[in-house]
Formats: sequence, structure tokens, C-alpha cells
Amino acid sequence: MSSVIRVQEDDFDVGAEIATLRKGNPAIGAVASFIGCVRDMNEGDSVGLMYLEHYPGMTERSLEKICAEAATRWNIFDTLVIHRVGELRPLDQIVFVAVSSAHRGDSFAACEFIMDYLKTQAPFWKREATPAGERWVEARASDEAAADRWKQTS
Amino acid sequence: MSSVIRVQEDDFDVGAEIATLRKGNPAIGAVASFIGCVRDMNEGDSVGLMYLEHYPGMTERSLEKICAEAATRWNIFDTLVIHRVGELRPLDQIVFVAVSSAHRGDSFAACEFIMDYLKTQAPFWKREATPAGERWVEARASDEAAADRWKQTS
Amino acid sequence: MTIQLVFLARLRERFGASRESLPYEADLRTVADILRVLRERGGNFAAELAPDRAFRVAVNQDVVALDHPVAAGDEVAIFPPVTGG
Amino acid sequence: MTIQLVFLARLRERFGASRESLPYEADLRTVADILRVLRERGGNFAAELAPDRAFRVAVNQDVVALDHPVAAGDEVAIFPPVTGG
Repeated sequence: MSSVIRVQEDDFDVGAEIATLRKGNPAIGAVASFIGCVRDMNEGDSVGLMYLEHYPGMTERSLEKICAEAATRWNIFDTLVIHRVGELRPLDQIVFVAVSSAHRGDSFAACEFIMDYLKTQAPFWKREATPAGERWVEARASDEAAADRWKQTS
Repeated sequence: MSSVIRVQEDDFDVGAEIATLRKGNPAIGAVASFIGCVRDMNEGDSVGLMYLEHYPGMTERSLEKICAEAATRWNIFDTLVIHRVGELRPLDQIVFVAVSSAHRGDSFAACEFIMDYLKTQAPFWKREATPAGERWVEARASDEAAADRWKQTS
Repeated sequence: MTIQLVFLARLRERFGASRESLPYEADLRTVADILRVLRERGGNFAAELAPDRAFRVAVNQDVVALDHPVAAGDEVAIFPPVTGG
Repeated sequence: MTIQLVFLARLRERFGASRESLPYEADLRTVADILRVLRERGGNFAAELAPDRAFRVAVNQDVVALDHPVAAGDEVAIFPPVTGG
């Protein structure tokens, strides 16, 4: 089990990242992954530019905790989380999560779990430029609801 | 909404396929994808070689129906399904499913739905070579159960 | 006036053929009738298509139930449960 | 003997600082005590940290509740609900 976390300004190559994640492990039967991209519209306004701020140190720490939690819940091999910071534009990749496992159910669930928790717990903030000026993106109740789905009753 | 289905002997480049799927559409905020790979073990036996047979015509038809059904259930843009046939070896990619959407919940659900239905409805069969000889892979009850999760009661 | 039979995967191997033209006759009304005719051949046909065996039938490339009608010109495929992905 | 305050995103802008060293005093026992001291400054501090506003507090990079203890040397970050991904 390896868990790689990267917070970076640079773009990333999804194909190369998945190849590295699989790194010749023939026990892997499934790789589920997710790419988040900058959209040119948000809340009905056109978005030309986006700036992503984070809390260095806590960011990596919170992502490591989320991935470790996923590894206790599902039978997975390796996880990779890449999150970009700094200036981004529509069509840019923002985030990438990939999870490998023997069987597909585990990697699907773990990948979605990591994204849902990342959205509500990892300290990133988006500021976006619209025709009406710059604004900080507001947190969405639907993201809280998505993360709440994974809460265990035990 | 576009739905691309490919059944082919050749390998595929996941990064290039995702780039084509996104093809400069700035309304896409999410791409969920899945890669299935040949494992070197199955049912406790080592697997050296695998042969994938399919039912040409019906294969494409069934995958198109599955993707069309996904598009009626979730708010998604485009779907891509690539499935390889012929001779494969451990570590080879077998199947790739990618789905784009504005928000992540739709692409995650649609991608897993397509995989679950593909596993139980698309006419592919695996024959694998083990030290004890060749054998046809048996269908798994867990795959039926995974597909049944999506049955609608309405 | 024939029905085109298609056998796939393990059934293709067991039946020793991937395709077969079955002369269409008036009593071949449903999928069940075709299975009856095949079982009457005995041997691997009777063994693999016994009612307790798991197999699927597609008519013109759609999986159907045993009471699905068949007509001259139809393509009727018989195959094991699928194992792709 | 200080507590290192960290302000992020919109709060960083509203408070006009990304970091601040708060002298540690004996009555700063919990996160709630720090918030009280900051609100007493009035202005944007009072407005943004009002009890009905949505913000989070992390002590040494773990999000905590208002009754979480603080000690000299701690890093206490205050920030809006997160919006990454």
C-alpha cells in the first residue's frame, strides 16, 4: 500500500500518472480515477480565471488522513492524489485521484470517498474572476451531503 | 452527448483517450474513468495468458444500450467504452470506461453503472491459461449482485 | 428459410461449430422450441442445454426469455453467462 | 510564548494578514477564547467571526471544535469552509 500526495502548480499527465500507480503490479485488476477540471461557468456566471489557495502542511496532512481512512475501509493497493494550486483557467485540470485494487468495487468506492472528503475537508479555496469581478467560491451544501453519505453508524 | 464504443485487439492510451473525450469542452467539470487489467492470479491459480472472445455486432449493440441508459439516468456529457479482444497477458489493459459531466456525482455513478452492466450483459468471454491447462472463466455471482444494485423499482 | 444459430465461447467449443443454419419449420415458434430440437440431438447439446445449466439466448442480438418468438431469418445465439470487463 | 495565528483565503484578505503572533496569556485556554479576543477588536474580525458565520478552526493543522484547548506554541488557523477539488 502506497499513498502519494502531491500539491503542485504544474499540470500533470494522467496517463503517465496511472502507469506509475500501476508500476508493474500484476495483482492490480482495477484502477478507478477521477479528474476535476475548471469549467467556464459557475453559478450562472462565466469564469475566465481561477486562483487556488491552500494551507501548506495541513493540505498534505488532511489528504494523507483521507487516503489512510480509505485504505482501512476498502481492499485497495495504492492511492494517488494530485491537486493543483495557483492560477488556473477553464479546461485546466485541477485535481486527480486514482486508486488501484484487485476488484473494481473497492477502487470505485475509495476513489469517490477520497474526492468527497477532499471537497469538504482538504484546505483549498477557489477565487474566480467573472465579468462582475473576483469572488471567493462559496462552499456547496451538496458537497457536505456527499461526504455525509460515507459516515459510519457503528 | 456522444457515446463512443470501440472493440479492438490493440492496446489504448488512457491519457490520449481522456483528452479526446474532453475535446475542449469547458462545460466539463468532472471525468470519472475505470481501467480493468489482467491479473496474474484468478481463483487462486496463476494466469499466464488470457483470450477474450466476443459476439461481434451484439457486443457494440449492448454497450450502446448500456451507455444510452446511463445518459437517461444521469446528467452526463460523453461516454467512452473501449474493450479489447484476442490474446492478452497479465498487466495488459482489458477495458476502459470514461464518462464526463459537469459535476462529479453523475460521472462517478454512470461510470460504475456502465462497468457493472458491461460485466453482466456485454457478450465477452474470457479463457485463461493456468498451469493446470486452459479454462473458461466462470461468471461471478458478485457481478450479478453489483448490476442488480442499479435496478429501478419504479 | 432458415434460422441462423450462433454458438459462442465454451458452447462453440462443445458443439464444435460457431454457426449453423437450422431449417425453419412451422413448429419452431419460440426459443424453447429451438432448444428442444437441439437437445434432441443428445450428446453435448443435451448436456450443455439441460434446463439446469446456465446459458443465455439472444434473438437478433438481444437477450430474450425462452418464450420469445422466432421466425425464419432470425439470428439465434446461445452462449454462457458473460465474463468480460 | 505566543500562539501563531494563520488566516486563509477570504479571511486572510478581510483581516489584512496571513499570519500573526498572538501573545499567550493564561486566559487563552480554548479556541473559543482566541475567537473572543479577536472579536473584541471589532471591525472585520467581529463581523467575520460572528457566531452565525461559517468558518473553521484548525489547531496544529487538525480541524477542531470551539472547546479544543490551545497552548503556547500552537498554530491556530482560521479559514472559510473549503472549496477545492
